[in-house]
Amino acid sequence: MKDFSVLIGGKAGEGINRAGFIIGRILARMGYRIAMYYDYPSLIRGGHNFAIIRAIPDTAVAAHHTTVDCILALDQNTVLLHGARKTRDTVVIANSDAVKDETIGVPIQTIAREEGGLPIMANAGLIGAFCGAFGISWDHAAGVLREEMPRDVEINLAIARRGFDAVPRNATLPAGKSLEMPLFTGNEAIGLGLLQAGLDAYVAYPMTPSSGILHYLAETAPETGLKVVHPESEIAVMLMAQGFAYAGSRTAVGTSGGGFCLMTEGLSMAGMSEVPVVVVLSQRPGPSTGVPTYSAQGDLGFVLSAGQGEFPRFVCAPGTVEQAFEWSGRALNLSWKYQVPSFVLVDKALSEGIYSFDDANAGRIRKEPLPAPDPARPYRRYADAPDGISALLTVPFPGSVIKVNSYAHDEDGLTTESPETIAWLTEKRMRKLPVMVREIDRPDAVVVAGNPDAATAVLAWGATSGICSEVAAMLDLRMVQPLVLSPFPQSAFSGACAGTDRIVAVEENATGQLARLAAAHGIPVDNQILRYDGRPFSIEELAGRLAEVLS
Amino acid sequence: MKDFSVLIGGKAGEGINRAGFIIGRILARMGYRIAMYYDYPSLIRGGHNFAIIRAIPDTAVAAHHTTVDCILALDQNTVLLHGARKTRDTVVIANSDAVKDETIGVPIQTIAREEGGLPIMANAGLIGAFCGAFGISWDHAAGVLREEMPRDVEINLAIARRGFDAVPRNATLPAGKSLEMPLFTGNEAIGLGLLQAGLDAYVAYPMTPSSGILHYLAETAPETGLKVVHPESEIAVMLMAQGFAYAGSRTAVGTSGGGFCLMTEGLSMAGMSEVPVVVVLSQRPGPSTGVPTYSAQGDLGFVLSAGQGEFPRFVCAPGTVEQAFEWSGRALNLSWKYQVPSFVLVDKALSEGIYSFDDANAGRIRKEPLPAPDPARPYRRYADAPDGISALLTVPFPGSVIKVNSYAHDEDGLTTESPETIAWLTEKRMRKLPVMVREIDRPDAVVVAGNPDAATAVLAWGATSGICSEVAAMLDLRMVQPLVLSPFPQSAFSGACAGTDRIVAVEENATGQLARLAAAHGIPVDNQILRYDGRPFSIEELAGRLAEVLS
Amino acid sequence: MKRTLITPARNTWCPGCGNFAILHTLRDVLLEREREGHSLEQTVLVSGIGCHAKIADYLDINSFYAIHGRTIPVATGIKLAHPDLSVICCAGDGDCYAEGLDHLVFAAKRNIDLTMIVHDNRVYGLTTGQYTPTSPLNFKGRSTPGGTHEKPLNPLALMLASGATMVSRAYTRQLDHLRGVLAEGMAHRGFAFIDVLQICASFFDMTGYYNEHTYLLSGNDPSDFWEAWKIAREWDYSTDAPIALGTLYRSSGEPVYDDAYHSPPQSQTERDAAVRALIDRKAGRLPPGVKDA
Amino acid sequence: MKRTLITPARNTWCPGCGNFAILHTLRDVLLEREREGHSLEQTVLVSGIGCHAKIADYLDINSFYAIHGRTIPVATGIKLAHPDLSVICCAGDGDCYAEGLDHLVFAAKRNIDLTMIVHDNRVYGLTTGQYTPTSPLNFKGRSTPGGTHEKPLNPLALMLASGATMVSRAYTRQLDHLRGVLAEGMAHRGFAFIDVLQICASFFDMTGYYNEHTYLLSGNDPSDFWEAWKIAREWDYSTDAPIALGTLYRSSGEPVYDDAYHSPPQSQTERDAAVRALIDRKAGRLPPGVKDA
Ligand SMILES: Cc1ncc(C[n+]2csc(CCOP(=O)(O)OP(=O)(O)O)c2C)c(N)n1
Ligand SMILES: Cc1ncc(C[n+]2csc(CCOP(=O)(O)OP(=O)(O)O)c2C)c(N)n1
Ligand code: SF4
Ligand code: SF4
Ligand SMILES: [Mg+2]
Ligand SMILES: [Mg+2]
Repeated sequence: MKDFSVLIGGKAGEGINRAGFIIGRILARMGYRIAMYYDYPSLIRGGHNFAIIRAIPDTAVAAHHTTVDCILALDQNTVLLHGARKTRDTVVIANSDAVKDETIGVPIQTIAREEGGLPIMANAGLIGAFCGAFGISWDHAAGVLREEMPRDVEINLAIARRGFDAVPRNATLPAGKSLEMPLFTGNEAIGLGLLQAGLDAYVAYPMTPSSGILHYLAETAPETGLKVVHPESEIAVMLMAQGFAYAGSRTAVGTSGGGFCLMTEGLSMAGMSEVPVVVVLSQRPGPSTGVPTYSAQGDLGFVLSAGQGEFPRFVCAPGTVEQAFEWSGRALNLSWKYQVPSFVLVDKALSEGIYSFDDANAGRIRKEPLPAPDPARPYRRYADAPDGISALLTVPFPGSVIKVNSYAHDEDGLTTESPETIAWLTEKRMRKLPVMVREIDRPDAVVVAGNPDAATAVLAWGATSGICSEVAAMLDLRMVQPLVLSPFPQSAFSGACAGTDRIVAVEENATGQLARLAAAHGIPVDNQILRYDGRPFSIEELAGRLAEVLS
Repeated sequence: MKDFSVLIGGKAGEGINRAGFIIGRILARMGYRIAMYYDYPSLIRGGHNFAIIRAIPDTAVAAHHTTVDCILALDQNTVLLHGARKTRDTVVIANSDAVKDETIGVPIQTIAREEGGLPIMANAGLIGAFCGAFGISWDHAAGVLREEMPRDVEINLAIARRGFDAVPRNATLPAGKSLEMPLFTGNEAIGLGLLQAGLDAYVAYPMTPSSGILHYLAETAPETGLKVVHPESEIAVMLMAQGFAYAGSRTAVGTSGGGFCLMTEGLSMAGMSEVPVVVVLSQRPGPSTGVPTYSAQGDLGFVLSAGQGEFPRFVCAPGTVEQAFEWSGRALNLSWKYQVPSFVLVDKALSEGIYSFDDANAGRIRKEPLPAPDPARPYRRYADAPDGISALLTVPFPGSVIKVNSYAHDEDGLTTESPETIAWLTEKRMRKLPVMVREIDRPDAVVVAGNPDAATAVLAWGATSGICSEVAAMLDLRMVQPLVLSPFPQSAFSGACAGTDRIVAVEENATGQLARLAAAHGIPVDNQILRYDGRPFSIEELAGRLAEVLS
Repeated sequence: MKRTLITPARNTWCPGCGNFAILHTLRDVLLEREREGHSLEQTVLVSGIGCHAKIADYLDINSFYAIHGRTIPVATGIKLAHPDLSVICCAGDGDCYAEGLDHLVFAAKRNIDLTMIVHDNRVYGLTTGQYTPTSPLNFKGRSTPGGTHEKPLNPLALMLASGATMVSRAYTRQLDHLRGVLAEGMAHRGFAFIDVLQICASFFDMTGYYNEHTYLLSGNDPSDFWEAWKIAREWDYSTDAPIALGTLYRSSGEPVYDDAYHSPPQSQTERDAAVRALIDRKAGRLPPGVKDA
Repeated sequence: MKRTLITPARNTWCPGCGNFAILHTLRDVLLEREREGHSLEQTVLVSGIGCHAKIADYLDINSFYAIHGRTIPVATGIKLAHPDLSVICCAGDGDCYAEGLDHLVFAAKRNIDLTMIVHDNRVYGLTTGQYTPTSPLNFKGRSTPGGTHEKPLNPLALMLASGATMVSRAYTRQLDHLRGVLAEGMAHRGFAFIDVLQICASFFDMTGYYNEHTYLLSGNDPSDFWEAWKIAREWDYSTDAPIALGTLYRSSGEPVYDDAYHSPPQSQTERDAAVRALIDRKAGRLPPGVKDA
C-alpha cells in the first residue's frame, strides 16, 4: 500500500479537522508525505465535516482519490454520505455508539465516558482504532498523541489505547524512509513565509478562509514579536497597514473577497502614495457571501484591476505550502523594494488544506535591505528616478520631513494639480513596470511539471496546480502553473508553453480567468475544464474530464 | 465667423462656470450649438478657473481649439495664463479694475459697486461687454440674463448694460437657423435620462465629478417626486439602493472611483442577490484621491471586474449629452430586465462639461414593464429559467414571501451549500450573458463617425469620442466609439472596424484600457495616443498627435 | 392552513444557542401582530452575516439576507421606498458594532422607524470565537490569545448619545420579557434599539453570569433620558455589575426620518411632463419655476 | 535657520477660513513643544480629505495625507508601529463624523494615544456645501435643497459614550483658548478628542452665532464624567443654547491601547530561530511551547 487514503467524518464540533491532522502526523512520522482536504459547512455544531488524508511514503502529494482505503466514522452520516468512496477493500471503522451495521465498530463514546474524558475525546479512540487496524505500533501512535494532546494526555491515551486494542489488525502500513516532515496548512505556511522575510505586523479582520493566518500569527506572536491587530473592519485593516508601513513596519493583511472589496480604496491609496503593503487574499466561491467554507478561483480578474486609477502591482498565486512559504516572503520583499502593493492570491483549498512541508526544498526568503537615499541631498519622498523607485525612508528619520499623499503630488509629496507634474508622476509609477517584469519574468515564475516535453499542456493556477501536476504525470501531459500573474511573466510563460499544440486550462471558476489572461498575452487556451461548486476535483474525476476533452 | 470660441477666466468664487453657461445660452438662443469646457482646481476661492465656450451655428460641437476668438478676463491671471490661446484677431476684454494693459478694458467691479450689486455681479458686466463687442443685440442678451439671473435682475441688467455700452462693436456674430437648444451638463443629462426611464430614487454621497447629478436631482425632486438620499457613506449608498430596489423602487447611485471602491462589496451582493442597481461612475485621474476636478478614463478595467466572484454586468460609456440621456435610461431598464448591475461610466469632461442637447434626436427611453411570474405557481424569487432570468417581484406582494440572499441559495432564496445547487446558481447567472449579448450587440452599441469607409480608424470611448469624431472628420478617418463595453458588443464592434487596416486608440489613461479590451476581443490596436494629465486635447493637439502617429 | 412562519431550511445553530429564543420569540410576536391586523406581507426582515443572520433562512417572511455589517442601510432603503412596511434588522454584535457601526449611529441619529435587534453574544460566532466590541476586557479569542487590550463599547450608552428613541436590553433566557421588548420595539415609531444578550453556547457561554447579574427593570421612567443614561452606565459590559433588562428609554416626540418619504411615484405621463418641463426650461421655453442647478 | 514649519505650498483656503487659525495655532503649539524638548521628527500629522486636510500640505512636518474619513486607522497603524511618536489627526466633520465615524468610536473605545482635531465647520467644504452630521436640522445644502430631516450628531456626547479620555471643544475665533486646548490634547496620554468649531467663510459662516453663543468653561471639574456629560448635552448642535468651549472631560487612569505595542522588532537571527522553532515543533522536533493552532 504505497498510496494510502483515509477519510474521517463526523459532526462539526467533534474535532474532525484536529483528528485528521493527528492522523496525518502519525503517518508523517512514518515517513509519509501528506495532503489533507478538509470539508466543512458554515456552521459550528452538527452538520457533516470530513477530512480525507492521503499519504504516500517519501513522495509529494497534493490531491485525493475518488475512493479511500479507510473510513473512520464518528457518526452515521459519514457512512451514508461516503458510500461511493468505498471499494471492496475499504476498511470502515465506526463509532458503534452512533453508527449501525458497520464492519468494525468501536464504542468510542462509551470508552471516552468510561475513561473520564470529555465527549470530544472520543475521536482519540477512533485514531487508536485506526492505528490498530493498520498495524501502526502503539508506541508510535502514543508518541504523536502525547505531543498533540498535551492537555489531559493520560485520559486521551487511555481512550486511544482502548480503541487500538478493540480492532483486529487489517494490514500493515509500510514505513517510508524520510524524516518526519512538519504538516502545515497553507495559511500557516503563508504566515511563516511572511515571518521569515521579516514581517513586523499583521493586521486582519476575520474572514474565512483567511482567518487561519490571523489565528496562527496571533498565537505565535509571543515567540516572534509580531504585532498583530484585529481592528474594527477591513477598511481599518488596510489603512492601518499603511500607517504601520509609513512608520517602518513591514506589514501584511489578510482577507477574502468581501473584505478585499472594502480594501480597494486603501489599495488605490497605496498605489498613489507608494506605501508598500502585502495583501493575502484567500478565495472562496462568490459573488458576495457566496459559500464561505468552500473553495474557488474567481477573484483573479478583480485583483488584477482593483482600485481606481492605474498603478503596478505584484500578484503571485502559490499552489503548495512550499510555494506559499517562499512566495509570501517574496511578495513582502517585492512590495517594499518597488513600493507597490503585493498580493498573495490563494484559495480555501490551499489555505485550509494540510500538507507536508518540504522545508529543505522550500525557498527561504529573508528581508532584503533597501537602498538608502543620497545623504548629500535633502530627502524627497518621491524623488525622481530612472526606474521610478524613490529611496524609501520611514518616520521618524532624523533631519527629514517625510510626506506621503493620496493626491497627485510632487517629489516632496505636496499636492499638485499641474499637468506636467501629474503626467510626470504617472510616468514615474509606470516606469516601475519594466523593472518589475525584469525581476520576476524568470523561469521560476512559471512551474512546469508532468512531462515537460509533452505537446499537450494542462494550465492551472493556485491549489489546483497540485492535482493537475499529478494527473498530468499520470497522463503524460505537461503541467504549466504561472506562479506570478502580475506583472505577467511573458517570456517565462511562453517558454513554459513552448512546443505545445494544445492547452487545456483547469480552473475553479465559471469564466476561465487564467485562460483569459493567457490569451491576452498571446497564448490562447484550446479547452477549459471549469468547476464552480466549491469542491475540489478528485484525481479520477479530473483525469476523466481531461480524457473527455482530449479524446 | 462660423466657428466661434470664447474663453472666460477668473478666480474660483467669481462665478466663471455660471458666466460661461450664460454666454453659452446667449449663443444657443442665436441658433448656435455649444460645447463648454470648464477647468477648475480643487479649491473654493481664488486660484484660476476658466471656461472655453465653443459655438457653431446649427452644427454639433464637442471640443475646443487651441486658440480662441475672445478672452474675457476677470483677473490678470487669465491674461497671463492664456496668452498662447491668442491669435492676431483675438479680442481681449478685461476687467480693468484688476487687469493692466489690455486692448479693451471695462471697470466691471467699479460698475458693479456703483450699481449697488454684489462683487460677484461684476461678471454680468463682462457678459454685457462681450455681447456689445460681438454685435449681439441688447434685447437678446437681456432676455437671457433675465431668465438666468432672476435674483436682483434689474441690478444685473444695469451692470450688463454698462458693460455692453462700454465696448466698441468688434464683429457681428451671424445667427444660426436653429431653435434654441437647451444646455446641459453631462451630469444633468444622466439625471434626466434616468428620470425619463422611470427612476424612483437616487442615492449618493458627494464626490467630484459626480456630485452634479445629486445636486440636480435633489433640486428638481419637488417636480419629479424622486426620492433623493445623501447618506453617511458610499457603502450605505450602495446598500440602501438595493433596499430601495428590493422594495420596488428603481434606483441609481452615483460616485467617482474612491467611492466606487467602497461600493464593490455591495456590487458583488447585487451580483449574487440579483437585486438590480444602476451605478453612475464619473472618472477623474487616480489612483486614490488623485486630481479631483480633472478628467481621466482610468477605471474601465476596474469596473469590468469589480466585486469578488463572477457575475454579468452591463457597462455603457456615453460620450455626449444625448448618449448620456439615452443610455442612462437604457442602463436602468437593462438592470431591471436582467437583474444585474448596470454602469454608466463617464468622465469629468462629460459630467461637468456643458453641451447643447439635441432633444429631438436623443433617444427617449421609458420604463419597460417586467414580465409577471406565473400566477398559478407559488412565487420563487430565483425560479429557474432557460435564460437565467427569474420573474422579479418586490415587497410587499400579496401572498408571496420574497427572500433575497447574498449567500449561494436555492430557488426560494434559502442558503445552500450543496454542490449541485451552487453549480446550478452559477450557471443560472451565467446564462444571462448570451441573452444580454443578443440584446446589446446591435449596431447602435458602437458609433461610427468621421468617414465610415476610411481604412484608418480612431478608437475612442467616453467624452474623448467627441473630439475624435471631429478630428476624424477633419483628417478623413473613421471614428469608432463602443457605447457598450460589457458585455462586449463583439459583432457590432467587428462590423464597425471592418475594412480598417489601422486602428489608433485615443484614451485618457496611461495603459490603454480600451485598447486592451479590443485586443481581448480579437481587434488589436496598432497605435495608442494616451494622455494622463487630466486635461482634454484641443482639436489641433489631437490632430497633431494623430498626424505624428500616422506619418 | 396556519403558517408556522418557519421555513423548511435545516436549522444549523448549536444546541443551546440563544438564537433559537430570538427566532421563536420573534415568530410569536409576528403572529401576535398578525392577529392584531398587521399583515405579515408588510413585514421585512434584514439580516447581516454571522450565526444570528441565519434567522433570515429560518423565519418564513420577506427577508433580505444582506452582508456583514450592513443590515441598516438595506433596511433604510426598504423603509424609504415603502414607509408603510415594518422593517426589522437582526444583526450581530460583530456585524453591527464593528463592521457596520457607523450605520447604527446614523440610524439612531435619523430616528428612522426600524426595529433593531442585536444578537449580542459578545463574540464572533460564525468565524469561531474572536472578540467583538462588546467582549469584556482581556477576552481571549482566536485573534487575541493573550487577551484584548481594549474595554468594550457600551452600546446602550452609545445609542442614547446618538439619538435612538427607544433603547432596551433583553436576554435570551428571559423569554417572556424578550417577547415584551420585541413587541414594544415593533410598536415603537422611530428607531427602536434592542441589545439582546444572546447566549453563545459554543464560544462564550455567559448563562451563569447573566442569570446571576441581570435584573428586570421596573418602575423606571423611560421618558427620563437622564435616568436612562444612569441605568445604561450601570454595567460597562466588562466589570461585574447589575445588568438591567428592559426599556431604558423611549420617547415619541422626535421627528421620524421616513416621514419625509411618503411621496407616491409619478406615473409615466407625469414623469414625461416633468422631464419635458426640465428640458424646456433650460431653453427658456418655460417660466423658471425650479431654480436650475 | 529657524523652521517656520510652513511649507512653500500655495495656501488655497478661502479668505476668512477658520482653517488658518488651526494651522497657525497648531504650528505654534508644535514649536512650543519643540522648545520643551519634543523633537518634531517624532511628530506625525495624518489628514483626511476635505478643505481641512490641506493642512498636511501646509504644515512642514511628517504627514500622511490619507483618504476621506480614514485619518484614524492610518494614525493607529503609525502609533502601534512606533508608540513613541506623537500622532495628530486633522479630520473634517464630513470626513470623520460621516464616512469614517466607526474609526472615531473605536479610537475612543481603545483609548489610543492620538490627538484628534476635528475641523468642524459643519459642512462639506471642499465638495461645495452639502450638510454634514453636525449641520443643524433643516440645513439647506446642495444635496438637501429642501432642508435636512435629521437632527445632528452631538460629537462630544458620542465621544463620552465611547470612552474618549479627553473631550474638548474649541473655536477658531478664540485663538488663545484654541492653543491651550491643542497643547493639552498633545500632552494628554490617551485619546484626546477636540471638536473645533471652525468657520467656513464660504458655505456656513457662523461667526456671529458662535460669538454670541460660546462661552469659556471655567471651574468645571474635567475628571467628573457626569458633569462633562451635562455640559456636552447643553447644546445639541441645532437648537439655540450656550456653547461651552474648553475641556469637558479628562481622565488618566484608563488603559492606553498602544501600551501593549512596545515590543522591539526581532533581528534576522532571532527571527530565523523563531521560524525554525515553529517549523520544527510541528514535526515534534521541539518541546511544544506555544500551543499549535
Ligand atoms: C466584509 C466581511 N468581513 C468578514 C466576514 C466574515 N464574517 C462572517 S460572520 C463574521 C462574524 C460574525 O460575528 P457576529 O456579527 O457577532 O455574529 P455571530 O456569528 O456572533 O452571530 C465575520 C467576521 C464577512 N462575511 N464579510
Ligand atoms: C470615498 C470618498 N467619498 C467622497 C469623497 C469626496 N469628498 C472629498 S472632500 C469631501 C467632504 C469634505 O467635507 P469635510 O470632511 O467636512 O471637510 P471640509 O472640506 O469641510 O474641511 C468629500 C465628500 C472622497 N474624496 N472620497
Ligand atoms: S457558535 Fe454560538 S452563536 Fe453561533 S450557533 Fe453556535 S451557539 Fe449560536
Ligand atoms: S470652503 Fe470653507 S472650509 Fe473650505 S477653505 Fe473655504 S472657508 Fe475654509
Ligand atoms: Mg456575535
Ligand atoms: Mg467640514
